[in-house]
Parts: sequence; structure tokens; C-alpha cells
Amino acid sequence: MARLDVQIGGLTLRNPVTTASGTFGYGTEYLDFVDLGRLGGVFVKGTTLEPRQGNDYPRMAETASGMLNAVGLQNPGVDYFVEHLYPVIKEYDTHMMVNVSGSTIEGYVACAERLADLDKMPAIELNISCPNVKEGGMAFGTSVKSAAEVTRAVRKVFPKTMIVKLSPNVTNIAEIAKAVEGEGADAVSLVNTFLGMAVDAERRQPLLSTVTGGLSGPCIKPIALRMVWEVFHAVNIPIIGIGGICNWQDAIEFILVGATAVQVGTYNFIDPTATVKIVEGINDYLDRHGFKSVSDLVGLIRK
Amino acid sequence: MARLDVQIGGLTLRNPVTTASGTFGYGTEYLDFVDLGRLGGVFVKGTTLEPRQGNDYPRMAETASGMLNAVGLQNPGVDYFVEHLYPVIKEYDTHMMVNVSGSTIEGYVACAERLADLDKMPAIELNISCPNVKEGGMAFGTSVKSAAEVTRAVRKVFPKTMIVKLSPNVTNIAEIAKAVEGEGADAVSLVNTFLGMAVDAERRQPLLSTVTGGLSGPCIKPIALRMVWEVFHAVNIPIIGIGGICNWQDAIEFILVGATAVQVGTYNFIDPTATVKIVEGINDYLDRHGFKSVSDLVGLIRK
Amino acid sequence: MQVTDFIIRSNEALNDRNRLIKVTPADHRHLPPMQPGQFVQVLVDRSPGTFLRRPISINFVDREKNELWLLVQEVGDGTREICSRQPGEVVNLIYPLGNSFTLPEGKSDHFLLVGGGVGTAPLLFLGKELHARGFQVDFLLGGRSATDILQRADFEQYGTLYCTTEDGSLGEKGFVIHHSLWQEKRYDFIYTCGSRPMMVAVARLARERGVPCEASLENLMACGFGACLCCVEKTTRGNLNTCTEGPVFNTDMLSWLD
Amino acid sequence: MQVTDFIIRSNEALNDRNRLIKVTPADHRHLPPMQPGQFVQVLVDRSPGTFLRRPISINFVDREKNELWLLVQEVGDGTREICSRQPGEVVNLIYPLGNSFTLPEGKSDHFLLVGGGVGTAPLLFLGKELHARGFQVDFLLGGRSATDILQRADFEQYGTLYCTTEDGSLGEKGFVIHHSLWQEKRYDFIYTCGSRPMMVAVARLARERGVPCEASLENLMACGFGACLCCVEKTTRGNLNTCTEGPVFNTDMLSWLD
Ligand SMILES: Cc1cc2nc3c(=O)[nH]c(=O)nc-3n(C[C@H](O)[C@H](O)[C@H](O)COP(=O)(O)OP(=O)(O)OC[C@H]3O[C@@H](n4cnc5c(N)ncnc54)[C@H](O)[C@@H]3O)c2cc1C
Ligand SMILES: Cc1cc2nc3c(=O)[nH]c(=O)nc-3n(C[C@H](O)[C@H](O)[C@H](O)COP(=O)(O)OP(=O)(O)OC[C@H]3O[C@@H](n4cnc5c(N)ncnc54)[C@H](O)[C@@H]3O)c2cc1C
Ligand SMILES: Cc1cc2nc3c(=O)[nH]c(=O)nc-3n(C[C@H](O)[C@H](O)[C@H](O)COP(=O)(O)O)c2cc1C
Ligand SMILES: Cc1cc2nc3c(=O)[nH]c(=O)nc-3n(C[C@H](O)[C@H](O)[C@H](O)COP(=O)(O)O)c2cc1C
Ligand code: FES
Ligand code: FES
Repeated sequence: MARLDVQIGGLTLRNPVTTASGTFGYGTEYLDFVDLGRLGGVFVKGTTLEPRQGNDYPRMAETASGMLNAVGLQNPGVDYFVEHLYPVIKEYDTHMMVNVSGSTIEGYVACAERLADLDKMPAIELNISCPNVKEGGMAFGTSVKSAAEVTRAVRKVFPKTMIVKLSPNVTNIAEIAKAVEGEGADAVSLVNTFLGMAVDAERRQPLLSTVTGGLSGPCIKPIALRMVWEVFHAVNIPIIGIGGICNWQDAIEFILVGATAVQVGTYNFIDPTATVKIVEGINDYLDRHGFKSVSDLVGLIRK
Repeated sequence: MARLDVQIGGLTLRNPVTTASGTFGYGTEYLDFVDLGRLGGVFVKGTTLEPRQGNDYPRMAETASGMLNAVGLQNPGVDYFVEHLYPVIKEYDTHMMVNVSGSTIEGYVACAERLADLDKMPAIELNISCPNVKEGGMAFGTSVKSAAEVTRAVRKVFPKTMIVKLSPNVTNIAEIAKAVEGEGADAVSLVNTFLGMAVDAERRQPLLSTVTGGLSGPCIKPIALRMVWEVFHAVNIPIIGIGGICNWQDAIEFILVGATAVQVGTYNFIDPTATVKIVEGINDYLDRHGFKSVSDLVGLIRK
Repeated sequence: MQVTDFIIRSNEALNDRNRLIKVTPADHRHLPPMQPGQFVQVLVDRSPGTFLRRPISINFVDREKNELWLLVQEVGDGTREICSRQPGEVVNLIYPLGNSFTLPEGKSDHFLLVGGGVGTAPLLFLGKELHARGFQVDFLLGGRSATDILQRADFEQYGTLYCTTEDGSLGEKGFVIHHSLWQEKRYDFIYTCGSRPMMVAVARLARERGVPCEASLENLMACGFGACLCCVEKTTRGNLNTCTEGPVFNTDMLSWLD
Repeated sequence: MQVTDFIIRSNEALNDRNRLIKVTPADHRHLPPMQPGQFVQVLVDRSPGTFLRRPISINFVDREKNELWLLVQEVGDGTREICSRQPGEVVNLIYPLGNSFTLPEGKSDHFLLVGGGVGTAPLLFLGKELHARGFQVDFLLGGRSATDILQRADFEQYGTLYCTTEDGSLGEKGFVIHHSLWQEKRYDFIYTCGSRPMMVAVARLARERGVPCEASLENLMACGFGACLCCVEKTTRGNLNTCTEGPVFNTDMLSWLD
């Protein structure tokens, strides 16, 4: 049996398979389906300084091999998280990591500060790429300057592993990855959702209350793979690959183009046991092809 | 029966349904399937100053609800086009328009100049967004400055309708649309393909000879719709909507968010008669909903 | 909650748009406890246009045969694909999902269960459970025409069946909210499932009469088990997940009547 | 070329991975003229993982029954979906596509048709047409085992059948290029279809013997009718579309033997 553990900054994951923020709740929602102890880690729902009610219904539209969402970071706020959710999830036998979202630099910083104190919170993922909140989020992730700024500010208050989650809605994602690497990010995760739109032709109305929303699912995989590949050739920090991963083949593809770990997102809705199957599939693949460690696969596909 | 004709710059199309460059050959390939006289127009294969052999095989990979291509602008060059292809296709009973591609400004200009002389060539589409040629193409379409430059240069030599085809691989497509509008483009068409990648996990190799290629098909529709919608709110010239259009519903969706006409691309491979069905479907829709003209639908979905 | 393969035992057309599909676990294990109002998420893996699962109510649980019944109306690609499955084929379900209609403890209350169209689906199972607890149950089902009122014989096993049809081909002519029953009888609880306008109208009648009312919502869902927050309904307690805190809500909690 | 709905008349398993599917136009019209080597593009509309059509050779044309035969090997989602279609169901084809094997005019030439695996598919139709023109045809078919050599009885109607199997369970043991035939007989034309390594080896033998050789390629295709330029093969005349200038090429044109 090959080694599955991987290193993300100072953090060791038992295997490269983690879950994408906003698609796996707080892990709790999946306890009936998944033994969390078999996952590399869980990225919980995007958390903001203040509680947020999120956007109005409808928040979802199905698209070809994917979906749009406009949840808008509905969450009970970091204080509630620390007091009521953290005590429960810190008992889970995997790394539970928070996706930190915000609309101002101060918001990100204050939220990250609160989380830095938590013993069993080894890492945060800085979400500078949410397309679903008017006031910001994605805006930070679409310019080198603001991506660098927010990374620098949070780096000052969060000494543990800091992963920055990048937006794919940009001309040059490698440039942004380099910028956040320069500001001390321990890793980058990509991609967040693509800004998209869906329309009801018969009623002549948008299908989302917010008109536009974030596209996820297998439809985005080819673009996400390309972006991971580009970033891999631009930075020296580890990459967590995200975008349409449904099975072990997809996960291996992301690893081959440069991801050290992966996140499974939307497909959890279709098969809530997908993550565990992916862990098994990667393990089989390594044995079948005679690899000693999953790390040996990272970036094997070269320019 | 409602009016289907639409206006693109100085050009009147008999209906809003045209075909996307590179997916409809020179029209000739579809004569068995489609009465070209029923289409608004045909955008023929990307044409360059010099003949091009294109990229090596394999040039295609299927993806979820879409495909990647890396044809790389294989074409016999503008001289061959003018001498051998134009005489044939100018007899077709629809607007035959050339997609002008290049890797240098001089190449675009020289190619457009050759085409300007042709009587029955009412318009060209300036392809500043092909992701499949190393030396350029897409590079022009991903910066405001170079998009403006090439538009300005071609505008000087091409007095008839000039449509500029935009790349979706950018942070802010509206900005680029505004820039080419400022340089005298009569219309913009969007989107070209998204830069993507596909990998054979078992063989640990890219599936395309060029590693990356252009993603098209229904998978990209939600992003393309959003981009048309953004551009519609930024410019005053007409928009030709492109991206994953398969049926009349899709076409109506693009029109509702701001497209004056549409191009059907990849789906022609799956149903070569799709274009004609879309014309019929739009016509039925207009009658059913009591619209007098398809123009009345353009941009009906407002911010 | 579990993810389970089922075998299709039968698939019967009830009219031109609705099919009754009976399934049993492929591994022959006993069905787990289920409550009326709960639903399943059906995997749709043979329709290129469909990506997500589709929520379908638990229509009935036949414990003797270890069968689950689904009543499915063909409205789009997903439901059409589900309806095309033949006996012997496999269908994958996540279930049981959601809360349930309130089943009070053994008082002799009168219940009115109001359904429209395929919204009658969860009411059969609900009627059976209420009946089993000794309650008196009236069903009031509406449709456009007699052929739209499904599973009549089944409903009649568990209570008295009243109908309205828009064309008058069965029961009283008109809509459920215009049935003479509303003038004649008093109920302790009213439960409803159907189109939103119908449920809003029923909730309004219930409120006028001061009767507690529960409605089962059919919000769009991505996951069905509380992970995505896509299915929210605005309530007096903020945005709640229809899939976990619903689909059944007391209508006083909803913003419908404001 | 036309886009036509066909009805599946029969779908027979020839072994565990290959099925012979016979179809007839849904509108009962006569099949158009078709040439051996041509292919159809099959619409795959019940597999979420499949987007494009799938190219399948014309295996045989039964003019009396107005039937087209497709021999399909299950290798992935697309071919599996095609193979799952039941008699009575509809399948949509674009056809006939591509060029064809050269059919010389009435000389008394000897032909060798070499096929491997499902690559034997177009050779049956080809053999029949050559036979009908009075040519003498030898078939040399290879597979791993006897069960891989499909449609033997059909082939024997139109020529002499020689086989190789890797396990020796039928004909000579080994690969087609090692069959003793190569030493014993001389041919005027060699036509081949199968895996690329096999065809390259056959082309090499043909060249050694100075015999003209045609091979049918199976390049990846998006459209199948010349519109996308995805299926190109590098030839002495530059990049040519396999779907319109092929799938059959004289092997001297290909870069294989360089
Ligand atoms: C908790 C719950 C229980 C349900 N129980 C049943 C049941 O027992 N039997 C049954 O036939 N249907 C039931 N539905 C509705 C069913 O889920 C939808 O009809 C189905 O998802 C439509 O999928 P489709 O692919 O066929 O249609 P689509 O192509 O997705 O949509 C076709 C049309 O139906 C509308 N639609 C899609 N999804 C829903 C939805 N969830 N609710 C309302 N309208 C929708 C669309 O807006 C569109 O107008 C239930 C829904 C929920 C949320
Ligand atoms: C002109 C032509 C004629 C053909 N005739 C026949 C025939 O008569 N019977 C038959 O069974 N098959 C035939 N094929 C091959 C058939 O088209 C492929 O097997 C099919 O497209 C695979 O689709 P899939 O979805 O099942 O597999 P996928 O999931 O798409 O692929 C599975 C595996 O097959 C490989 N593959 C996919 N497409 C092709 C292809 N076109 N050629 C070679 N390998 C491929 C993939 O690389 C992958 O390794 C023909 C192909 C061509 C181009
Ligand atoms: C319903 C939903 C909610 C999401 N919420 C968040 C979030 O709160 N924070 C975040 O960084 N990403 C969020 N995402 C994005 C995912 O984490 C992931 O980046 C994206 O869905 C692409 O991966 P996938 O294609 O595997 O789903 C959300 C995605 C979905 C579908
Ligand atoms: C095989 C192929 C070749 C293409 N060649 C060109 C081209 O030469 N010039 C161009 O501007 N766009 C080209 N495109 C892009 C299409 O014109 C269109 O912009 C894109 O495919 C998106 O539309 P669709 O999703 O409907 O296919 C090509 C696309 C495909 C699939
Ligand atoms: S459908 Fe996902 S939370 Fe309700
Ligand atoms: S497959 Fe499209 S040109 Fe050959």
C-alpha cells in the first residue's frame, strides 16, 4: 500500500482528499454517509465576522453538467461558530478547516484572528473569490493588488497554515497566485466558482434572485485543470485543486497537473460518499501503477 | 408571423441565427443538412494571411457537456480562400462572412484588406481570441491595449461591417468590449472558447498534442450568458452571443440578456440541422408570446 | 439517511403524465423507519440534461412487501427519465430526507388533508399513519379533471375522499378552496401539499378558521440533506433549509400570508 | 449524407464485449447507396458522460430487409450506451460518411482483407462487395481467442477465412502478421482495419511485397463530416480529414512507415 499523506505548509493531511467549502456543511451533515476519519480534511462553510442571512431564494439553477449557486455566504458568523459549532466539530477525526470570507480587509482579519486561537484549527482557507456577495469577496481575488493586500493583512494575525483560495474569473491566475505566495500564503487552492448566469426563456426572468451566481461541477473541470497547471508552473507552494471532481480519475488528473491535494465540491450532492470512493480509487491507482507515494504524482505532466 | 430580421452594423441578417467560425466549415460541409438560405449568416473557418497546417493530432478531447479543440487555425490562407473558396460560397443564399485570424497586427490587416475587395463579403469577424495558436490570437483579446490596437488597425482598411470576437479568458470582458467599440467596431461577438486542458489519468499524458485547448459546448453557456449580459450593459453596439447554444431556448436566453444575434457552434456536430430548428423555434416563441419582432426581445432582462 | 440502490418492482401509468413506481432495496434489507412528509433524492443518471438528483416524496411505505412507492409526474427531463425506468432496473436513492407532518399523540382530532395535482403524493402515506393512530381523516383532492385525481381507491382506505375538478368531471366543480366542505365541517388540523398558490389559499382559509396548518414545500434543491443551503425558505426564524427543517412547515412560520 | 432516425431491429451479443445491432430507417425509406469503409455517426443521448456522437463502421447492408448492421465493441460510456439499446428503440444516425475502400473494376485480382478485433467490422461489407464483383477474397482475422473472431459464418459466404488467435484456440497461434498465408499466397491488394500497431505491421508487409495497401483509420472525431478539422491524419498531402478524405487511406500516403 502506497503512502497517501501529503504536506500543505506545516500541515500533514492523511490523504489528499478534502471537501470544498460550502458543499460539505460543517461535516456534520455527512456523518451518515462518510467516516470523516477517512478524509484528508474538511473545509467548512464560508464564515464571516458577522452572521449573514445570504441571498434570497431562488439560489440555485441547474446547468449542463453543473449548477449555479447564489447562496451568498449564509452563515451564523464567527462568534457563533467558535461558541457552538467548533466544540462539536473539533472532535471529528480529521482536520477541520474554516473558509474565511469577508467583504472588508478588517472583516477577514478579525475573523482569522478569532480562529487563530482555536487549538484544533490547524489552517484556514482565505476565500478571496466568492462571486456571490455584492460588497466584495471576488473583488479581492481579481486583482493582484487587493489579493496581495488581504493576504498580507491576514498573514499578520494567523500564524498557522494559511491557504488562499483563488478566483478563476481572471485573465492571469498565475500572477495572482504569485502575489499571494509573495505575501506568505502557505498554499493556494483553486478554483472557486465561475461567475455565470441562467435565464428562464419562457418567463423572461433570471433563474437566480441575484441574477448571476457561481458555476461549479464537472462543466468547469477542463478550465480548472488548466489553471492548476498554470499556477503549478508559477509558484513553489502547494496547490489544492478544485473544480468538478467526481471520481478518482478526476482527482488523479488534478494531481498530475500539479495539485498536492484536492477538494471535492458539488459532486458530494450527487454522491455523498464520493470522497471516500476517491480515496480508495487513488490508493488502487498508486498500487496498480507501482507508485510508492501519491506525492510522486504531483505535477508529473510537464510542459 | 413575427419579424426575424436583425441589424448588425450596416448589415441586415434575415434572422438572428448564424454559425460559429470553425464549426461550420465553409458552409459547403452542411449543404446536405441545411438550406443555407434559412440562416441569418455563416461565419466561415478562421482565415489567416498565410496557409496554416494547424496543430498535430490529437486535436480534440471530449469533456463534460463539451469538448476541447486544438485545431490551431488550420486553413489554406486568404489567397487560396479568395481564389478558390470565395467563388463557390459567394453563390450561397446567405451572408458568408470570414473570421479573420492572425498572430501579428500586420497579418490581420493584410488579411482584412484582401477581403475588403470582395463584393459579396459584407462583414468580417476579427478573431482576437483564439487560444490555440502560440504566437498570438488570444493574446490580443486579453488586454485592452492590444485589443484596441488591432481593431484600430483593421478598421482603417476594412470599411464594411467589422465584428470583433472577444475572448472569455479575461477578468473584465466589458472593458475590452468598450475598447473595441471605441476603435470603431460595428459589433462584438462573444465568446470564443475557454482555455482548458484534459488529461489521460491512466497514461499520465495530456489528451491534446498542444496540452491546452479551447473549451466549447453547453458547459460554457452559463458563463457566456453572463458575459453577454455584462457587455450589453457596457456598450451600445450590437452583440452576437456565442457559447453552448443547442436549441431555441438557448438562443432566446442569449437574446434576452442582450444579444442581437447568435452563433451556433459545437452543437452543429451533434445535430447538423440544429440551426434551422432554432430559427423555427424562435419564430414559434415570438408568435406564442405575441412579440412582433425578435428585436423586441433584445436585452429584455434588465439589471 | 442512507444512499441505497433499489430495484424497480413496478412502474404503472396512472394517467398520461403520472406514474406510480414501486421499489424495494436491492440488498433486500428492511426499509428503515420513515415518516409521512419525508422524501427521497433520486439519482438521474441516464439523462444528459440532468445533473442533480431529483426530490420525490414518499408516497407510501408497504412494510409487508418492503416496498417504497413514488408517485412521479413528468414535468422535465429528470422526471421523464425516472418514469422511463423499467421493472428490474436499479434506481439509487438517498433517503429518508426531511422532517415530517406533525403526528399528534392519540387524541380524537379531525384532520383535513388538502392536495392538488401530484402534491397529493405525500398525503397517502400521511393519511395512512393518521388513520393508524385512530384519527379521523378527510382528504380533499383537486385536479383539472377526474383523471388527475390519482390513487382514489388507496385514499379511500384511510378516510373520506372529497374531490374538486375544474371541469366538474369528478366531485364538485372548481378549486379545492371552493369545496362546500369548508362551510360544513370543522377540523383540528389542516395539512396541505400542492402548488404554491393552492397552498397559500388553503393556509389563508385555515388561518381564518383559527386551525393550525402545515404545508409541504417543493423548493428547488441541490443536495437534499442540509449541505448546500440552496433550498431556503424565508420564515419567522430566518432562512431555513426546506430539506432539513422542512419540507413541512407550519404555515404561520412562512411569509406567505404577510 | 443525411440525419435519420433508425429503429433497432435486433441487438445480439456476439461475445461479452461485442454486439451486432441491426437497424432500419424509422420512416421505412430505402437505404441510400453506401460503400464499404464508410461509417455512421451515432447519437448517444442517454449517457450523461457522453457529449459527441460516436463513429461506427458500416458492418453490412442487407438490402432485402433494408437493414444496416453495426458491430459495436463496448469500450466506454458511449459504446456501452449504444449497446444497451433494445429492439424497438430509436437511434439517430448521420450517414453515410467517409470515403471507401477502392473497389477496382472487374479484374480477376486477389484480395487479402486483414482485420483485428472489432476492426473486422467494415471488412464484412467490403468482402461482400468484392465478392459480388467477382474478385477472389481471403479474410485474415485475428483475436486473442476464438470468441474474439466475430461473424465467422458471414465472412465465409464471401471468401476464404483464415484466423490467428493469441491463445491458439482458433486458426494459427499468434498474430495476423505471422500467419503462414503471408509466405504462401500473393495478393494484388491488401486492405486492413484494426488497431494501429496491427495496421502498421500489415502495411509494412504489404510494402515489402510491393502490394498496394489500404487501411481504415479510427481517429478521434468530433463531427464526422469535415466541419471541425479535429480528425486529421498527417499524410504526404498534408493534414487530411480522416472523416472525409478517409477513413480509408492508401498506406503509402501515411507517415507510418517513415
Ligand atoms: C420535497 C419535494 C418533494 C417532491 N415530491 C414530488 C413527488 O412526489 N412527485 C413529483 O412528481 N414531484 C415531486 N417534487 C417535484 C419534483 O422534484 C420536480 O418536479 C422535479 O425535480 C423536476 O425535475 P425535471 O428534471 O423533471 O424538471 P426540470 O426540467 O428540472 O424542470 C421542469 C419544470 O419544473 C420546475 N421544477 C423543477 N424542480 C422543481 C421543484 N423541486 N419543485 C417545483 N418545480 C420544479 C422547473 O422550474 C421547470 O419549470 C417534489 C419536490 C420536492 C422539493
Ligand atoms: C471511422 C471509425 C469507425 C469505427 N468503427 C467502429 C466499429 O465499427 N465498431 C466499434 O466498436 N468501434 C468503432 N470505432 C471506434 C469507436 O468509435 C470508439 O470505440 C468509440 O468512439 C468509443 O466511445 P466510448 O464512449 O465508448 O469510449 P470513450 O469513453 O470515449 O473512450 C474509451 C477508450 O476508447 C478510446 N477511444 C475513444 N474514441 C476512439 C476512437 N474513435 N478510436 C479509437 N479509440 C477511441 C479512448 O481513447 C479511450 O481510451 C470506429 C471509429 C472510427 C473513427
Ligand atoms: C452551494 C455552494 C456553496 C459554496 N460556498 C462556498 C463558500 O462558502 N466558500 C468558498 O470558498 N467556496 C464556496 N463554494 C465553492 C466551492 O467550494 C468550490 O470552489 C466550487 O464549487 C468548485 O468545485 P466543484 O466544481 O467541485 O463544486 C460553494 C459552492 C457551492 C456549489
Ligand atoms: C473545432 C472548433 C474550431 C473552432 N475554430 C474557430 C476559429 O477558427 N475561429 C474562431 O474565432 N473561433 C473558432 N472556434 C470557436 C467557436 O467559433 C465558438 O466561439 C466556440 O466554440 C463557442 O461556441 P459553442 O459553445 O457554441 O461551440 C472553434 C470552435 C471549435 C469547437
Ligand atoms: S437542498 Fe441543500 S441544503 Fe437543502
Ligand atoms: S471529425 Fe470533424 S472534420 Fe473530421
